[in-house]
Amino acid sequence: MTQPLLEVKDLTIDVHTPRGILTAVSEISFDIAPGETVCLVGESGSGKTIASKAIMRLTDYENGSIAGGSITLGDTAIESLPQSAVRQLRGRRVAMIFQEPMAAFDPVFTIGSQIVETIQAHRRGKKSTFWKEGVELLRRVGIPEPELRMKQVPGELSGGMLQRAMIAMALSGGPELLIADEPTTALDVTIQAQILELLNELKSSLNMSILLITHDLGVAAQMADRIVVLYAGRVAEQGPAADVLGSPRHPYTIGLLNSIATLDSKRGERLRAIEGSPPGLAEMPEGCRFHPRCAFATDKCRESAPPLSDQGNNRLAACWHADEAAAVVAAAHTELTPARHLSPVPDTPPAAGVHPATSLQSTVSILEVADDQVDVSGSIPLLQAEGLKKHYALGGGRGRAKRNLRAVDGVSLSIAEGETFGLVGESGSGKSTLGRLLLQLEPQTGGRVLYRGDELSIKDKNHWRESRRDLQIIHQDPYGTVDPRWSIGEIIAEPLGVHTKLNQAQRRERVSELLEQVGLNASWHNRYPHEFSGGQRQRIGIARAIAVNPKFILADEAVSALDVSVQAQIVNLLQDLQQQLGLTSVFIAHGLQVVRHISNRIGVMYLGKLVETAPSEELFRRPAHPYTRALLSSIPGMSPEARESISVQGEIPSPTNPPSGCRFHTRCPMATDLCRNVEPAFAAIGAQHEAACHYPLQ
Amino acid sequence: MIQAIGSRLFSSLLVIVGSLALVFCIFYLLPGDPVLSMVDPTTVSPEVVENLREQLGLNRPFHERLLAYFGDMLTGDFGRSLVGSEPVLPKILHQVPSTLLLTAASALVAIVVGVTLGVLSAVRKGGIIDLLARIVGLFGISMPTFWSGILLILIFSVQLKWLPAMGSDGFETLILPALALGFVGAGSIVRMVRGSMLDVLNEPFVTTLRAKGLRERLIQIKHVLRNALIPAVTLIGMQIGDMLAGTVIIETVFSRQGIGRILADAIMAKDLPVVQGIVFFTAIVYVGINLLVDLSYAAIDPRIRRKGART
Amino acid sequence: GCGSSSNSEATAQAASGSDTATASAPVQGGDFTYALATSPDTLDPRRSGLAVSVRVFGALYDTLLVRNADGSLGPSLATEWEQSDDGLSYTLKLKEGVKFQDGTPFNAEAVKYNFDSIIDPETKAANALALLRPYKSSEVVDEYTIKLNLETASQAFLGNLSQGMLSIVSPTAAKEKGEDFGKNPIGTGPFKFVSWSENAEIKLERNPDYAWGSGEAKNTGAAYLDNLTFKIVPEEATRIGGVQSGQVLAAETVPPQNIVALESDPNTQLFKTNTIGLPYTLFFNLEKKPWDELKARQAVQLAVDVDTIVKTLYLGTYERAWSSLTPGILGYDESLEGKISPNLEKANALLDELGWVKGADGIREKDGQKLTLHYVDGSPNREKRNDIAAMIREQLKAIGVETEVEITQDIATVVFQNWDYDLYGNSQVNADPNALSAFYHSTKEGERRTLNGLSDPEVDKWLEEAGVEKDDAKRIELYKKVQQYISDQALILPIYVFPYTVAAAKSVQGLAFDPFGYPIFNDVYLSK
Amino acid sequence: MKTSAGAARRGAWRGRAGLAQAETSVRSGKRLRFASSDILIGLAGIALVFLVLCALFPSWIAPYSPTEMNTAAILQAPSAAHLFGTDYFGRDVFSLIVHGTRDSLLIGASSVIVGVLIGATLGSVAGYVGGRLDAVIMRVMDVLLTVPGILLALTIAAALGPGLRNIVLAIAISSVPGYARVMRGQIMAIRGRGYVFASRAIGAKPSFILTKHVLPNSAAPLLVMATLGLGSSILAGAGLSFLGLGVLKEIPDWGALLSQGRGYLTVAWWICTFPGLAITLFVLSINLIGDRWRDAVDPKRKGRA
Ligand SMILES: Nc1ncnc2c1ncn2[C@@H]1O[C@H](COP(=O)(O)OP(=O)(O)OP(=O)(O)O)[C@@H](O)[C@H]1O
Ligand SMILES: Nc1ncnc2c1ncn2[C@@H]1O[C@H](COP(=O)(O)OP(=O)(O)OP(=O)(O)O)[C@@H](O)[C@H]1O
Ligand SMILES: [Mg+2]
Ligand SMILES: [Mg+2]
Repeated sequence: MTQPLLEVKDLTIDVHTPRGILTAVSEISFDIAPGETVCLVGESGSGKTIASKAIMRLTDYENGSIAGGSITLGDTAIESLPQSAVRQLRGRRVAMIFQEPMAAFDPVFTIGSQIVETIQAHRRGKKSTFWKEGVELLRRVGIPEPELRMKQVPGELSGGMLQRAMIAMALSGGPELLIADEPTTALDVTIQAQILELLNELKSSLNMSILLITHDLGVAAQMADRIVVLYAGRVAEQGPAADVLGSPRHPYTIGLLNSIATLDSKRGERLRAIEGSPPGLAEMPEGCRFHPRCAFATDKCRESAPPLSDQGNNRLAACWHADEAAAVVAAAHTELTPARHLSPVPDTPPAAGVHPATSLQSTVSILEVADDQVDVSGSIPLLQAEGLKKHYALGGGRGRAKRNLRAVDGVSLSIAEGETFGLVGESGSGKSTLGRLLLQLEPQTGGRVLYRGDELSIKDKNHWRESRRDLQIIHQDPYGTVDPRWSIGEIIAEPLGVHTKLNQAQRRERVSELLEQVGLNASWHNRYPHEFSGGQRQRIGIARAIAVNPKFILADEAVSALDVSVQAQIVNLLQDLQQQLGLTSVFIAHGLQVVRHISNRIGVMYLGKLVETAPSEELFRRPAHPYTRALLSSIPGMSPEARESISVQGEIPSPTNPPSGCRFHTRCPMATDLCRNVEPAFAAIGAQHEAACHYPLQ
Repeated sequence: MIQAIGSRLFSSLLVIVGSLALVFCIFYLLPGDPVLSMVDPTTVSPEVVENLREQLGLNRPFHERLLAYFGDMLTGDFGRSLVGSEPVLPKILHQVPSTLLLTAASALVAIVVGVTLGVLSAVRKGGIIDLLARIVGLFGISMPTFWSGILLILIFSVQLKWLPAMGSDGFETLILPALALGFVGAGSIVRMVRGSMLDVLNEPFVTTLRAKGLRERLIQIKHVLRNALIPAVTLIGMQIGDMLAGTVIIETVFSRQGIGRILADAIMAKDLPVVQGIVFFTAIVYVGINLLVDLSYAAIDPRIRRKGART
Repeated sequence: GCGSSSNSEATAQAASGSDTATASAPVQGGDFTYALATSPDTLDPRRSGLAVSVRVFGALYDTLLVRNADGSLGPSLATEWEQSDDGLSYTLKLKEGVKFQDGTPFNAEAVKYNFDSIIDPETKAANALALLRPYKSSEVVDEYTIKLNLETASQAFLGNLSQGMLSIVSPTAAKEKGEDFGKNPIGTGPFKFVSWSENAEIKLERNPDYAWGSGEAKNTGAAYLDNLTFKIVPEEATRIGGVQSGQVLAAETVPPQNIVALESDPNTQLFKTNTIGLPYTLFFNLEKKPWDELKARQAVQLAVDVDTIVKTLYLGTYERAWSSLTPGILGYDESLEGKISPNLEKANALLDELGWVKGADGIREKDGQKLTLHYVDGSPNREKRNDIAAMIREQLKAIGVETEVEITQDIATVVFQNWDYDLYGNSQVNADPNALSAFYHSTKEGERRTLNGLSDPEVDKWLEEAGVEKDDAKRIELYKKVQQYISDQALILPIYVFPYTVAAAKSVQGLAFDPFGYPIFNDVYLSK
Repeated sequence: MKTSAGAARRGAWRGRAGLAQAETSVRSGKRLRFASSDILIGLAGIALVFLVLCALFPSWIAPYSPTEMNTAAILQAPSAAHLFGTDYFGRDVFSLIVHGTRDSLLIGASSVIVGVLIGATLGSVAGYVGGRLDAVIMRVMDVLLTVPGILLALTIAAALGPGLRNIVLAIAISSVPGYARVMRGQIMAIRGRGYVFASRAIGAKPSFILTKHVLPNSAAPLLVMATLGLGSSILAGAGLSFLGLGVLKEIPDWGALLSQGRGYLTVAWWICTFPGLAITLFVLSINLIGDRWRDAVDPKRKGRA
């Protein structure tokens, strides 16, 4: 092996908190060769960010300190350099880009001045030359009209554009190493695909090394040469990407891979989630930190921490039972098609009797799903939308002309009883608005909503209030949607108070029942939301939604804010509940795989319009609308061939001024004059398959 | 844009008219009348008093007086003082510069001291400097101004003989009162600036700036302070308003000219025209301060400046 | 005379000032700054209601007569005067060659204009009008002779012509400026008006033409000072601090505690002049029960230890008052001095007699009513008058009287409109004992009540007689009767005689005061 | 007047607050902990407890009667017999201060309570109902802000007669616009919170949402502001005393003591210095504790000193 560019050895980082000194990262080691992409993966809180910040000693500013180990860049020992010397490296030899591009720029300075100031920090020269350099950099990362963008402030650019600008700024010092901390997590899949492509292109043209941090194994699969898996501040496993993903040796890696719904996992099948949630810094378990969640755990695991040991083939893993785990995977793989890129693998050791409960659960995890096709024709649909429109008046302030933002612009839709309808589309396409309109949580501008054939309207107060009993919602944000001052018992009982006449004791009983139903301890009803993790809070939200036995549930990005392993748990829970309670639901998500996994039928939205609906499998197998196809090909981790089939450029236009004709024509590689001028009808192109395209793909 | 300015002017006007009407009503409802405080009641006979009332138009009914007042005002006539019988407008205008000067100087003290201490204390959070700066700030907001004013006089005028104790002519006479008054505002500003500096220091973009290799000082002053000033500007505006009101006491202590003192005297003498004149003036200053605050937002924060142009 | 009054202590300090004065001859030139505690309301004497204005009038204007230190009247703009036999008119000879600062000649027309305008309602004259009463009209006998006609005879009238509020203003300027004359005053005095910036300072400059001094000041010609500036400094500490730091050369109304301290300060000198007129007096409201009863009032009279109050609060710098008049005024009754001494036993006995019985809380009650005394005082704490109230409240507790002290800005309403008080304090600077009339003579329906609300025909008769009596001895007799009556009836509690105090830098020479306590600036010069 | 700019500002910052919330609880410790800041809070607490004791049981603490005028011992410097010396009546300054605590705290507390009640009600109505009513209420608040507080105080005192009650009212009324503004902003922010939306989606009635969700969650910042208001009310009271608007009570409050004693600063510094220190001590402690409280309530600032 060549001399690595960066070598991190036994790095331990302490953070100083009001509650004392905690160790956020313990003895992690990895290295990056020139021109190599290394991915740091792991769930939230596993120490990815802090480890990457330590490389530039940025932890010093955030109550962190390097308590042990070494960081060597080329032949500079960074861990012992004085800050002034580290500053010379920052931005020049090592640059960094961040997750939320909007938050990573100073909001009050122009993009240009922020780029110029970066160059000025390391080079002497005329400001005007630097400015020109900045323009070139913006052009280099694919920003249209760079001269104009230089003069704009961050608030005037879209997220994707800002991330490009951030990359441009990072490139300005000509760094050898680019650290990218979840650079695409906040972006849409289509934009994510563009950014990842850009990074790959830059890496090969500039021979940069990249340390990419992500929790998305799909991204890692697509980008990484090597992968380092972190769990609770320790390295669980590392090795070449294909090997780690293809034949994981650490039970945690296996669990992660199982947790994600992939394109070819069986629809409706339970995801094999890792039970429990990652430990907090203050409550690290003894021994192997993964043991409480590990099916392979033995007393040895509970007592002593496994060292990161050589597993051959350039691979390292920290597990006493790596061989057993690998064997299980290998056994499973032989039964599966090798073409799979990311594949779920069994997580249960063959040795029976270790965890009877877990293994039992896993083996019966395939639910008896009714036939894919829910019959829509015969009976009255549960919920129907007819030509729904929602226009928000913008800039209605003094002295400025009012404009309409067409959030939803003529959507007709019907959802049959028992059906799960998935809704996908880029951010801003109007999914949430449509959801709110279906539930009549706000008045529509046009069209109407029918519930069991009756018109439902927010204006008819009494009927509306009664209807809340049947129509419920699970919110995206598990933190913001529970009142922090209410105990969870009160939170869950809130709908009971509104819709039932239960007395105190009955309510209490019902709450206990619900808590158990969503997998929480029934005795916790007196606790407050802040005592719960995100996943647990989402369970509380679910319990509240099902408290009065609704007929219909809207789940708006109900799992998007959660960690992969927890996400899998919640998806499972939702599926279980749907089965048990016979719920009809609309499931909004931006993770296409999850939607596919859970829905019978999927609708694709673009700029306020439904562009395609089809049964799940059908949609994924034969997407008819170019936009659908583009979305599908943007999914990271897809084989490269699939990805290249269609890729959309640019970003979603403003809904205040949607393009004429087919709204997608501005980004559609197949657009014709017809598309530009005539809006295509939303027409059936197969059984239960409709699309709004002049040239539907077959 | 023009429409925006127009409606803003309109609402300001509304506030000014509202305050004048309020003052008028309060005075109307007050027991007693100014005439009694204009003469020595032990020696002056009731007819004289009646006569004075007649002369001053105090006998007319409420609506007539109100209409007459606003009518006169439209023509630029603010009436005459009941006590000295001189025209109100020149009387007030004569005093305004001194009060404005004091307010401005105090604001300067408050902003310079407050922002400096706030920044120091935020960037040295947890250290001795932080502690000292905060305590200094707290003392600012916990000492009555007349007390700190007298202390300043005793120390700097009587003992050290460095600065004059009174008067409103020249720069030297401005120093002590501006210190006494500005110190109070500084106290609040320290807290605000410190708090919002700390908030901004927690913002992710600060990490970006560090990752770019910028000097810490540059980050703190150019980026963090500028962002931290955005919420602080409102408070500073309000503080300036409070300082304007605080001149009532400080002008008395330091025996300065100014509308604060006139106001106090005029209220005691129930000299309505003068009080109204002053309220009119303070209302304009408040409106002006609000305007300044908004302008400084725009100066600090381009997001506001460009809002009109954005989609 | 040199103006330092015959009143005891003032001389001590002031004299030390004049010692140096004799040592060096007056120096021409210099700027004198004099800090006033409050601001004049207007510089038009006809319309002013404040004593502080009069301090400035002295420099700007002259009066027709002056009051000498011994209480007699002396010539000023009027050189001779004569009363008609019926007492209904006076004929005054006026000084010739006097010019107003705007060049207008001073003559009988000018005097006539002045007095007529005071009684003209248009002028809105207040205190001046009260002083001029019972003036009816004037006749210009010749250029320098004027005859003043009165409605009724008045012995006080002539004396009032020496009061600053009846200073003579320039008719030309007064007519021309109208309401604005108060801000552009023109008189015949030794100083000319320069500017007035409100609440800050009033600037005067030397009137070089001045040559008609009354003799009140030794220097009858133009003033030694080039400029005279009055600064308005309401805050005590600042005012005194101003003298100590040298920012002003003199400051009036020195608080007692500072007098004590300044007396030992080598860099300052202290002037003190007791004023004459009515001392600071607390008046019982005779219309309020139970204070309409003599015994109740006497009980209070016996319970209040004025000596202690005055000594404690004024630290020996103020004299206590004994009578309804101050010493030094015509007719003052010395026999009242020391007549009353605190006697709690007797006071308690008196209240017992009236049937007021002490309750559990130590407060007396009768018929379910508590014995309360509603004590009203103005704000701010001028001359520590609020503190007097506090001490009296404490002292009256001992005889079971509960004192409710009300301190209010709005004396005009509470006292003079609603008459809602049991005890209220007032004082007046005046040179003539006739001042008693305004306080103790009964009033008719529609007229303003007096503070006591006294209505005793006997007192009325004495006051009326004394008002027109030409024989001073008889007048004295009558006023003594009135004073004794007031004391015996326990109508009032006289508290202190107000000394006008001024702290000045050592360089200030020749500063003197008239019997009213108003400063005389014409002799002032600044030693190098 | 400033609403448009204000809204923009708030909007710009709000986006991030949610994200920050989850993390800050752990993330914002201190690099260099300065323990004395905690000692300071402790001292402030002790001081407050002591002052409250003084207010409740003054005669237990004060060695002399506050009204007793020992005219034989006036203007005595601090000594063992008179810890803080005596005033010009011969009263014991320490006992005066101890006994004056009750009224001082009362002025502070009652004016804050009145101000908060009125301000919070107006602010809530304005914020919750919005629209025209909001505009009207806020314009009226602007008018109140524009009319100088002293004018209000003087006129209230003049109209209602002097007395503690009116001083309190005067201070309370001039503090109303501040409270109203904060409450309005708070209500408008809370109204947009997820849990309010969630409650609405459940079908809860607006009145229920207002009383159970919006008001309780809006209250915290107002309460913190009110604590800080305690101190400024006492200062305002002192200012009114200075202007001669105070009340002459048997037992003066600190502001009155300070203002009465200020003329003696050069000859008997103790008369007004100690009441001044008492005010400073109280305001200082209340602010220290209020700040700490605010940090505790404000999720953005949790764990920060
Ligand atoms: N400055 C700090 N003070 C206290 N704790 C911290 C600090 N920085 C990080 N931590 C804690 O250290 C742990 C690791 O944090 P880190 O941000 O590195 O996680 P991450 O893997 O990047 O997670 P995410 O996916 O959420 O970004 C977390 O538990 C975090 O709360
Ligand atoms: N209350 C509102 N007022 C004005 N505009 C709104 C409002 N709610 C949504 N919009 C706008 O309507 C459009 C659609 O928003 P919506 O939230 O429905 O999109 P979405 O598909 O759910 O996006 P995301 O994936 O980001 O949640 C967006 O441009 C959004 O800015
Ligand atoms: Mg992270
Ligand atoms: Mg959405």
